[in-house]
Amino acid sequence: MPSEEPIRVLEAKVAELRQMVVDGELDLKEELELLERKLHGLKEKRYASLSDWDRVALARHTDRPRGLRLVEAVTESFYELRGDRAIGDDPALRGGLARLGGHRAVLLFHHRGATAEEQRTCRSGMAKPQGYRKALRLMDIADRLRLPLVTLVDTPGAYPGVEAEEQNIAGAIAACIARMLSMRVPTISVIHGEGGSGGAIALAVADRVIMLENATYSVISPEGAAAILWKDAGAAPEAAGALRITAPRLLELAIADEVVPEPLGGAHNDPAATADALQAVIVRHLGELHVRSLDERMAMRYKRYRHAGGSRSNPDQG
Amino acid sequence: MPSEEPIRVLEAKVAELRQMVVDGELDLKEELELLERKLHGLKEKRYASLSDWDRVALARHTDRPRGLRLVEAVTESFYELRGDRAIGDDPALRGGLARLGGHRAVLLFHHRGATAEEQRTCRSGMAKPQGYRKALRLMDIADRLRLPLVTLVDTPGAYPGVEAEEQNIAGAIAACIARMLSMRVPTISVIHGEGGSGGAIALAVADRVIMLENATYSVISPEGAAAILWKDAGAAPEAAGALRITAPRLLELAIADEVVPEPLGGAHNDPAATADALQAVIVRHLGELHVRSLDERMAMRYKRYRHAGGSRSNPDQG
Amino acid sequence: MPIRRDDRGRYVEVELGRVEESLWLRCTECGELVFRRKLRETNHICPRCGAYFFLTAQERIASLCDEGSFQPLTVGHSSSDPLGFVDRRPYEERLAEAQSLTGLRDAVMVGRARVSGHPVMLAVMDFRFIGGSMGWVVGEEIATAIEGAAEGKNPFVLVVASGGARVQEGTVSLMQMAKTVAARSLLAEAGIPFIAVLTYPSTGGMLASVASLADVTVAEQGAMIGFAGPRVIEQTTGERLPAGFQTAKFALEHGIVDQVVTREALHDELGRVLGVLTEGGHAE
Amino acid sequence: MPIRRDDRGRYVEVELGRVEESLWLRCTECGELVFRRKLRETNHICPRCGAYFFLTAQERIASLCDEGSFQPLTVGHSSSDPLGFVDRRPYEERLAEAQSLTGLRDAVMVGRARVSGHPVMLAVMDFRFIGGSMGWVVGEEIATAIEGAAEGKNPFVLVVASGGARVQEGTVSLMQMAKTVAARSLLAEAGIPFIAVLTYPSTGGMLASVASLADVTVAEQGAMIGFAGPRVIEQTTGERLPAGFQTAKFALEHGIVDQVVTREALHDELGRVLGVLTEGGHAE
Ligand SMILES: [Zn+2]
Ligand SMILES: [Zn+2]
Repeated sequence: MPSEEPIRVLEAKVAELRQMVVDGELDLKEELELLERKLHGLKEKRYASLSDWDRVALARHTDRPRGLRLVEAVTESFYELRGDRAIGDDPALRGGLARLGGHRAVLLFHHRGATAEEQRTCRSGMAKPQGYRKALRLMDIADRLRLPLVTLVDTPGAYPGVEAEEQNIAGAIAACIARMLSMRVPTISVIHGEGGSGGAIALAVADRVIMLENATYSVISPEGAAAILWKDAGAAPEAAGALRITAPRLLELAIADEVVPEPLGGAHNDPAATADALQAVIVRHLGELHVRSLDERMAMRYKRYRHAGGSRSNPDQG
Repeated sequence: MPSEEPIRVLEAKVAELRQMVVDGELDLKEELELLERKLHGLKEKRYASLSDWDRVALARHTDRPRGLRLVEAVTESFYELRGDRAIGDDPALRGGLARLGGHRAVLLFHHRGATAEEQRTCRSGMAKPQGYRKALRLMDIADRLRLPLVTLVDTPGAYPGVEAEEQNIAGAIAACIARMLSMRVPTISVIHGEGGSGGAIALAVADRVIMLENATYSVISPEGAAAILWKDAGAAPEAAGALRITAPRLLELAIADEVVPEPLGGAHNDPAATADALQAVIVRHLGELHVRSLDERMAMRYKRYRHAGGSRSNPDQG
Repeated sequence: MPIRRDDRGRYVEVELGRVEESLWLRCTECGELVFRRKLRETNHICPRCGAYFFLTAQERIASLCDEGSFQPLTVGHSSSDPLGFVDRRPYEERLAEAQSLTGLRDAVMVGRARVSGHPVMLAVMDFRFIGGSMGWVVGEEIATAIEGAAEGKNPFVLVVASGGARVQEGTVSLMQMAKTVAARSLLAEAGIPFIAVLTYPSTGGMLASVASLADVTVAEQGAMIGFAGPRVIEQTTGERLPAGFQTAKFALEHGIVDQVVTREALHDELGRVLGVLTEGGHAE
Repeated sequence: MPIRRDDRGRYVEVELGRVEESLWLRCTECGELVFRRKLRETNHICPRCGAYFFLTAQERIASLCDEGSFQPLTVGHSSSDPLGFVDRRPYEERLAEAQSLTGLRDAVMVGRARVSGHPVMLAVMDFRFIGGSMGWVVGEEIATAIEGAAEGKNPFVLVVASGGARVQEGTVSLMQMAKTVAARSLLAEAGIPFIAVLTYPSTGGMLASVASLADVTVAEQGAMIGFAGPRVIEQTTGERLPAGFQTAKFALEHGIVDQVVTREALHDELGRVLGVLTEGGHAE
């Protein structure tokens, strides 16, 4: 996001100045306050008018809170469960038992990796069939132990590889979608980074779909759409707008139920506040879902996805 | 079974004689009738007093009707389903949709292979994890489509191999046992050859367990028990008796519900009659199970396996 | 409509417009110019080299169903453009063009039919219609067909010819994966069989949803079956694709489909499945 | 009771009788003679090389449970010989010998206990008792413990140390696989957690039944986890076994267990699992 540059420069200058004041070198309090107000104003102006393409950049920001780090911030305790009991364990799609705002839950989340080495083994959050089959196992555990299921979605997409095809990645994703629809416990999906296509929806067919303000959820990356439809890689920003993949747009389309505002400038500017806000929203929705009966929740979920994308008139019904 | 030899010799002689009579070379009708009666008597005497070890040999007899050939004889039509949707397809454990005495059913069976080449690819009926996971998939189909499940068991055991361990063969077998216990449709298992240990019980936890007269069902092969407990490979016949692995013994122990008599000398002497008898017994049990309610069947099955092996007094209850 | 793989695993299309105008089609496998009428007789298999050309929905229905038995469902959704999408051209234009090319409202035809005498509910996709991609209309029509199958107690047969999700409908198209899978649960609840026929191509979001959840899955010889496109795999992973990757045989060997059958055998194959599943006898 | 793998993947046992009489144990890994009392302090880990010696059921209970919290269930089945089995010696003699050696009725101890303050139902197997094999009594006691866990709404913790089925009970021992799995369904119905701890060894019919069906599966370092014994695999298939075959790490890498922990950490690990699963908060 190059347009953040002037803000970053001013921020650095203000920080320098603040240090001078602290160190007692200069009495510049008034000037400092003025500058800080100006900076805040600049930020508000800048971030109030984020383009869809800006949000794509924020969703992919390297410092954005994600994966295990986000899980640790959102939960009081987390016990990881590993393996699909058939092929192996996928570090790109993880999960376990968690306590979250006092609630017990089963958690599933994509993990892109914090270090370069980890990003390689996690394939930047592109999960393999064993990841999705581990997810199926944990969904069974959630239903068996009557624990609500919370998923944190952040993936460029499922892993496209020869072995993944051999092990039927498509079937594993389809099975996850079917299993999420048949869950008997309350289910909440939080799309907080990139919600990339089939790899994302496999974990996002829930009673409530919550998005962080600068998260995206899309059938294809803007770059992919630009290449295929515009035949021009440079059209990615335009594609990002046309595809309506950002949280505010998806709220309008009723694909997201709620958008959680991010700290000024994006979640990476205040990961702790982001985690707190996320936890509060999850807990609120869990509370709302807990008071509903099983039948009511199952019927609502069925109806929601049976009519996903809205209903339309049949102008030429035959 | 070496003690079949004299019978085989006499059989051959009688056949020669019969041919001479047919060809009109000699008028030996009376002598022939006499000999045939003698042969039948010999057989009856021989097979009426089969030892457990004799039955082990019959269960393993190379000409015994098994696998796909048996399925084709028992069913009116069979449509094979393949693959576990994750790793591959196991030719050693097969299954599909079938019609059997007018009943629709899902069928599962071990297949050892008819030719030497097929026996190699089928590992003589020792199934791999993908075989048991295909079985799980077909059990789901049976429940979904309300088709009773019929399994035909004939395996030396699950395949012991490095890859099988890597792919969690133990977990796959455990999952089959659990799934068979949770089936909502009527389930019938027919142990018709060797019922070898975990590889067999994975498909044999049913409402009704039927055994062919000369089939075996055992936690270990007699040879294995001889080696481990007797420290003497020659003790296998003794072990076969001590382990009580034959159909009549398992009927006494209430592990089998019914023993289907075989043609004189074993199933291989009349595969068609064997198949007819098997089909009739399966159809009768299906009929008996169909009139019972779901709850009744589930409760009966639970009780049966919860108390498997009988109840015993607690002489020293504390 | 010849479309075949080249030796790098990519696909070659012959321009539809010109082909439509022509009396002949050029086989991209062997180069033979084949008389159109002849192709219809051979079920759109090249008479020289045996290559499979994909079928239009209408051709597929003619090839699979008992003659004259297909009765379209009067679902009639059309022209769904939930995003008001425009790339180099408005999506509405592309839709209109595809409709005029195919004579279809969208990439699927649904209706009741008989196959070897067995009544079924049928949904047949058409690759000509924006790559057989699944947008709102396709999702809705498949879901409606499934509902009809569950109500009428007829087996549901889905013939897949789809490149995946309809990109021009953005995340709405993604939701159709959930929609069709949700509808599929009605069949399970009612104990109604679901048979999928995977043809060229069965990929992306279509394969990663309802198409992978059938009770019986038959692949047509010549099918392409996979989640990610060969080019995406090569570009993302740098892996070399093995020979026969994502073919019907590959899917069978990896336990992904139950059977592979030739186009000529498909009608009888479905008859066999339906026969063992539905004809007479005692169901529980 | 030192028991370790040699480099061919086989197992070496030191004669139990002599070891019992001795003040010292010889570590089969490093040859060190270790004072018995010292071993108890180190949780039966060789103080020189870190090798794990297996624990008796009593030692395991002392190591895992809050002090003095273990209350045995009064199940009290003993001396089950359903076949009247005799090989070179009567099975009854072997049973009596194992009972006298171990002070146990059979190869499992079941009871209520507390782990890090959490009440649990516990079943702990003992490898000394005919290889920790599962016959009628073991099956019955595990099933009874599970019933108690479901009734009392306590998590069920199963510590596996078993070579598999009890051969001397023939097909009756095979039935215990079905029995324990049947009982396991009660936990699922009641929403009660099931935690399995796999130690040395967790093999054969025990692993192929209830032991593979836990919600959470923790492997102790030094565990052996597998269906078939290494010798059987080599003899049947002619395959060479890879390094580290059937170790806890192998099981973790192949997705078969959730975690691998040291013996020292096991008590706290169970406390963590039980804490996240059961303490306070809202359950549905
Ligand atoms: Zn050609
Ligand atoms: Zn040592």
